[in-house]
Amino acid sequence: MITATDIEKKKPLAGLSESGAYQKLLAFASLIALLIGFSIASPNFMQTSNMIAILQATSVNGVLAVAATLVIITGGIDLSVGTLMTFCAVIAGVALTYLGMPLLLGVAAAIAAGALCGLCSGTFVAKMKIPPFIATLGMMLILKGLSLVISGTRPIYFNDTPGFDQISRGSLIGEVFPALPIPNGVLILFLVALAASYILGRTVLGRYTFALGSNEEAVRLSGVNTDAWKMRIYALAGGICGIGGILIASRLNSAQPALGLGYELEAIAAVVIGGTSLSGGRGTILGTLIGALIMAVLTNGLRVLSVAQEWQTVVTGAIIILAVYADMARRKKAG
Amino acid sequence: MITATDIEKKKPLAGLSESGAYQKLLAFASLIALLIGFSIASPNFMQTSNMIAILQATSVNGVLAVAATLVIITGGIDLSVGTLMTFCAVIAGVALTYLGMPLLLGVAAAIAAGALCGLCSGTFVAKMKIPPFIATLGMMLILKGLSLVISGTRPIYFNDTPGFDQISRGSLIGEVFPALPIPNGVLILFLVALAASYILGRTVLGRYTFALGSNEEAVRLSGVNTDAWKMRIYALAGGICGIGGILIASRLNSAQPALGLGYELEAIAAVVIGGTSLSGGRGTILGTLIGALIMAVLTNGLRVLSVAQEWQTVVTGAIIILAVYADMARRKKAG
Amino acid sequence: EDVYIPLVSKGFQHQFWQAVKSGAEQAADEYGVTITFEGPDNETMVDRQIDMLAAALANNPKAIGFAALDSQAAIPLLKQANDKGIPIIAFDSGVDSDIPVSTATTDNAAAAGLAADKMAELIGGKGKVAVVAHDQTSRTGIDRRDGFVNRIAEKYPDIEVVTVQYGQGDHLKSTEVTKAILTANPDLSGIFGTNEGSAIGVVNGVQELGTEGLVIIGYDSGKAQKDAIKSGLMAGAITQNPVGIGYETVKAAVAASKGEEVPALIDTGFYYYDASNIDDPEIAAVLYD
Amino acid sequence: MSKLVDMTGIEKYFPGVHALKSVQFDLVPGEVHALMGENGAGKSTLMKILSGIYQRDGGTLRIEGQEVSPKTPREAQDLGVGIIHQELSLMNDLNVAQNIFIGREPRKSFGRLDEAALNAQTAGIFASMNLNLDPRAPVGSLTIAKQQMVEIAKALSYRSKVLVMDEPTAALNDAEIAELFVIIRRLKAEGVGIVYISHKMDELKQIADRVTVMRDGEYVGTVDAADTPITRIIAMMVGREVNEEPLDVPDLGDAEVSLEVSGLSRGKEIQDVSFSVQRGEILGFAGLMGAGRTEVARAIFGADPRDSGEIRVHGQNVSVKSPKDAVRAGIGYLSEDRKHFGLATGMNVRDNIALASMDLFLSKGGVLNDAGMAQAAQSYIKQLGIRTPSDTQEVRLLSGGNQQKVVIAKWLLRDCDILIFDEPTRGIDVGAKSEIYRLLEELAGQGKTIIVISSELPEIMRLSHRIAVMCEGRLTGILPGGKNTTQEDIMHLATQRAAAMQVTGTLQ
Ligand SMILES: Nc1ncnc2c1ncn2[C@@H]1O[C@H](COP(=O)(O)OP(=O)(O)OP(=O)(O)O)[C@@H](O)[C@H]1O
Ligand SMILES: Nc1ncnc2c1ncn2[C@@H]1O[C@H](COP(=O)(O)OP(=O)(O)OP(=O)(O)O)[C@@H](O)[C@H]1O
Ligand SMILES: [Mg+2]
Ligand SMILES: [Mg+2]
Repeated sequence: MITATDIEKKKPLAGLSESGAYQKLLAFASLIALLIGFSIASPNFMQTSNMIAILQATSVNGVLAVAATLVIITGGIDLSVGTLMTFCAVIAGVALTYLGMPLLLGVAAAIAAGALCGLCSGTFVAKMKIPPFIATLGMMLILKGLSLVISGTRPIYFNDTPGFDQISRGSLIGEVFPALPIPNGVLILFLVALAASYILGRTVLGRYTFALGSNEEAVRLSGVNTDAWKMRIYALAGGICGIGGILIASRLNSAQPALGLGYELEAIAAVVIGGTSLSGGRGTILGTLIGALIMAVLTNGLRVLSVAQEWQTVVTGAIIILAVYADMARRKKAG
Repeated sequence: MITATDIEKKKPLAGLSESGAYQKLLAFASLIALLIGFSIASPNFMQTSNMIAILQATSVNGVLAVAATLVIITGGIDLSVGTLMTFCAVIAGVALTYLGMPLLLGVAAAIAAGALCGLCSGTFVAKMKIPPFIATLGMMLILKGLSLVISGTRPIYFNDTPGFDQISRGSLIGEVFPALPIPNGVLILFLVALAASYILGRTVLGRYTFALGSNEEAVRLSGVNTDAWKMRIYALAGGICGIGGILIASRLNSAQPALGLGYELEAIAAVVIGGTSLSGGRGTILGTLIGALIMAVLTNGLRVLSVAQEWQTVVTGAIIILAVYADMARRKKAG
Repeated sequence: EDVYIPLVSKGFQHQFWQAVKSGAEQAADEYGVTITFEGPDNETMVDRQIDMLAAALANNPKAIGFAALDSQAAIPLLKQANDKGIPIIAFDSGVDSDIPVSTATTDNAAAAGLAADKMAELIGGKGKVAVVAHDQTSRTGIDRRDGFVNRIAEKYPDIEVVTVQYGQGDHLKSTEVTKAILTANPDLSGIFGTNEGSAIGVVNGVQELGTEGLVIIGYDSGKAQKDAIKSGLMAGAITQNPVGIGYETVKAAVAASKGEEVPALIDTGFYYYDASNIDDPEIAAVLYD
Repeated sequence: MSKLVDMTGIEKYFPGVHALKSVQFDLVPGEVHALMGENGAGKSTLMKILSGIYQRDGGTLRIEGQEVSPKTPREAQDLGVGIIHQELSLMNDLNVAQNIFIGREPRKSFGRLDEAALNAQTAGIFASMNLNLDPRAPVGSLTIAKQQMVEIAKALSYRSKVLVMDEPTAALNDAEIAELFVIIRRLKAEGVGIVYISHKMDELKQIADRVTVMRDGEYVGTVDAADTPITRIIAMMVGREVNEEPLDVPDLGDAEVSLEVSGLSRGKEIQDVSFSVQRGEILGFAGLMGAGRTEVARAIFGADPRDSGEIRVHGQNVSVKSPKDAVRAGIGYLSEDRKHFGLATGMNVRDNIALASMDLFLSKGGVLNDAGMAQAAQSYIKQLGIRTPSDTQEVRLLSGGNQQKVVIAKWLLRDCDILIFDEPTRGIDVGAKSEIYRLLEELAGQGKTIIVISSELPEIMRLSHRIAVMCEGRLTGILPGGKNTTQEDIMHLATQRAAAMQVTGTLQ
């Protein structure tokens, strides 16, 4: 009676290809279609330098979207990713420029600050039972204000920290393969995505992330300390936002304390376009990356085409809807 | 054996007091606490003119929050309320100023445009099965762009439409009771809230709004055309945003085409602070009104206290979290 | 008695507004008055600014400084202030009304025109240029864009403005916008960035793409922009006198609150600065970090 | 007599599952036609095709002679087919009356609701069902049994010609089942055709006219209920004989007391409950619906807070504040409501089985040993006969009974010393049921402590070494297991209400 088919078949990294490589390949199709469309429309689009520019443009939003994916899979939502990123950038600025810490320590401080703030959100959600929307909306405002307070409402420059701007702008890959000067920021995004994928697919933390989003009460009644795990997931997401803060600070070679509002919607949009369900329990990092790329290609392509700003917005909105619709329709067909 | 106890007892307006007057009274407590706190902190706070300023500030956000409440109770979310409001304001501007329509016709056109856009979102969600977050995010962008396109990226002024600014600024109440010059905008908010409450509590549409959010599949299995009803609810919400558009246009005596981004989060925050669950199935209009008032009182009070702007943001975030926490704790105690 | 003067501005977090604020605080110290300085998150939030004005009125101020996002929208409240005998000082851009007793402002259109002249001069009177603007609908955004574009159209027939794109004054977005513009127009000769965030974004984008020989003209100051000018990345920039605007506004407000006569228009001026004159005392005084 | 429903050659495929293989089924007016089969045999799927929820992939469906293909539940309703679903499908935020009349609310002009008529009509239906329930009670606050009654009331309100009941009695107690049978007989007399799905074999003789048996998605045969012995029907279902061994109460002597509960109280639901269980013992908990058995179990497990009471495990006082503490102390609890409290339905079988035992599969740095999890899952799939295409199938796609087995597997894997099973065989077929009985006895034999809560008296009597009986939150007595205790003894204790309670009467 038992059908022990493919016990031996290794399950691939769940985070990356949970719901079947096939489907992800299909989600990929919207991205390819956009790339082809823009290439035809403008000869300037398909240049190496522009492709790298698109990847570079994906890096910050991609990292934030990865953070948001984790929280969304638990069935929550994180509106604070954008201002938390800024807050961490400011912390890095304070640590490196004002306190003169060594580079690595300053970076670590920023990431730790991110994880700590994530832990706060997680505590609000898990222990105080505040709906994630409100908890992270509150955090978004608090962090926005604190960034201004701590920085004295002025940008903090990293001129005294040589090499800081190389974190995002330098290119280790380019040093090895000069033809492919992919900036480190992009490399970091992929490393973060790989790590998050691994955590989601292969570790207890990841398994509980999905389980919490699927049925939190059932998990609790299985003797799991759901509150503690949820807090860990939010802290992890916060730490990833900290990496995002480092990336943006390094790219701008300064911590801009007023930035970050509105980034949360873009990040969440990337997550949802990537096929992660806002009701929790399912989602993939690969999908999120594709979602972030779709957004970046769209924005870049329309700008390269010099479409009037107001029409850029209209077209972006329409294509987001269409991309998700196409994905839905294909999934339905795929069963 | 049947105990048909007080079947005859009239149920109060469900939308307004669904989950018990007691609980709502408790949610009210945060608002009162804020009012008392600010009155003690600043003698200037409790002036009639300031109270009216607070109400006036609530009117637009309140109307949008009412619209968002309807959609949220179905288990959806509406990110387009802000830009839809602007779009409707622009439509009113085009109708009244450019086409020279009579006042009432122009107002009707704006509301109809809102309902139509709501219907579009509803169609995306119900028929094309696009997640509400994406469908309304797309609409938000489309409408933002279209507002700029239609208006030629310029404000449209209503100087040729005498009386238009009185829709929001005038005071019918003030004419009757000169001591209470409550602006019409506030009156309209209350009328909209009453109507929405009635619809939620007493009509089929309202019943299905709750039912859809509670268990859509069960409703469908009961033979209800869930898609059609969902589209109607989104259309209704859109129409209400249209009213919001008239209110803001009249208040500014102009249609400002770039306005509206960021308003959606404030509206949704008011809804959630008011106790409506983002997972759908439960919520009240009264709660939303209280939520919107809490936000307005908070913003105004901190300004009157001359708190530094960066700290205003921090305190607002903290108080939003605290207000919802207090509400949660009280509810838990109330059982 | 405590003299309270609220300033309701168009923005808050941007360095330009922070410089206005510091000028205002300087004057407040000198004249011994209390001020508050507030502005919405971005320049589209017309109604939020009105709410701020309403809250300011509640505190019974002696005078109000006001930088209107939209003059018309504010008129009822301005009337209310007028009825209460509270003088209004407009700053940054004027208010279309005779209520303000004084206006401390820069002519943004003329300043952007100067940027166009400098651009034309530096690229040799011909070629393609682009504009990275900060806002499509706000008064400052429109004036600077149109001031630049119109001057080019009027005076330099061989120069073409190939595109105007918007980065919301967000450094990162402006960077991406710049890169897209350069991708689409590899033969570009110059870019004008209409505020600090836009200008820095242009510099960033050019740096990241490694484009050379491009003339960048910026607007406002700030440390990054000053560094870019000193290092030659940026040819030069227009600066207004934000500190002066803030200072003059409060000064006029204090005078008006005492019933003294104030000038109807206080032109705080604008300057073009580049590596050659950036350290001149006259210029250095109006720059901020 | 003309046939109401005639299904022939019905085929249905799901990804990876051939759920129905040329199945036939027919129904005449005024009969109760029982549909029997093991978990996952395809009963629910067949009925979902009849009621327009699924579309068939092959075969013909005739209703009153007309070939039809209902595409939506609405179309099926219009054809006269009503269904009570196996899984509750109610709107928890709405009240009882609103649920029953969803889609058919009495209206006034302009889409206004006539709430008074709605409540009155609902009260009428309840009266005809002899059911005591407030039409305005929110459904989410009702017990599962009450919710099931609401589902039944809803189906009745359609006045269908064909009424499908998919395990309507799974959550009901004997008294309620008796009431339901009265209703069914009345409907029968009115000429309604009823399809009746149940795993409770004793109900067949009471109510069914004909029995159709399915196995593995195939049609096995249709027999007359009155003349066919139950054993033969069971043999048709499982393809072999199932022998019920009688209960053999072991003498535990002075075996260690592994769980001792004293003075457990919480509000009105639990009032001063004390008992103890020995190592190797199976303690049954009997009582009427709402007696508070589930509440006691949840309180012991730390799922709900308690006002007072001590819990001692192996003589040690343990502080159980959350399920985590309970599991750490070696207590496992299998909830009666698998959908809400037992399963992460969006996850696969493997993860669900491992959910309570992740620490067994941990290697360095929190990395999971997926191969180990797969192996464990596979072994339980085999041991419990869970019907699933693979251990990576999502649990929500399994049949109800197989879902229940997944929950059981979860707790078996956890290997707790003390296991509380709340309605462990709800929705489980006879074959699997006796497997589970054997399993529980085996576990007890291995020295585990077992508490079984069940609303089926035969099950309690079949399993329990001792029987604890509850009534309205109080433990009214503990009876010895075995032949000497009769159903009457249990019912006597189960209805021993406190004096004060008898006066107030109506409990809701
Ligand atoms: N939507 C679906 N997708 C995939 N497989 C399904 C789906 N629905 C049912 N199945 C499978 O079809 C088979 C028949 O399921 P069905 O629910 O009809 O069984 P059942 O006879 O009602 O069992 P039970 O007594 O446990 O309720 C099972 O193997 C089940 O896993
Ligand atoms: N979710 C709930 N909300 C409100 N009251 C509840 C809820 N669940 C149970 N109750 C009430 O608690 C009491 C005990 O119910 P419990 O479920 O423990 O009984 P039980 O003996 O396990 O019966 P059952 O056979 O229904 O499982 C009853 O009065 C019941 O109505
Ligand atoms: Mg079934
Ligand atoms: Mg129970």
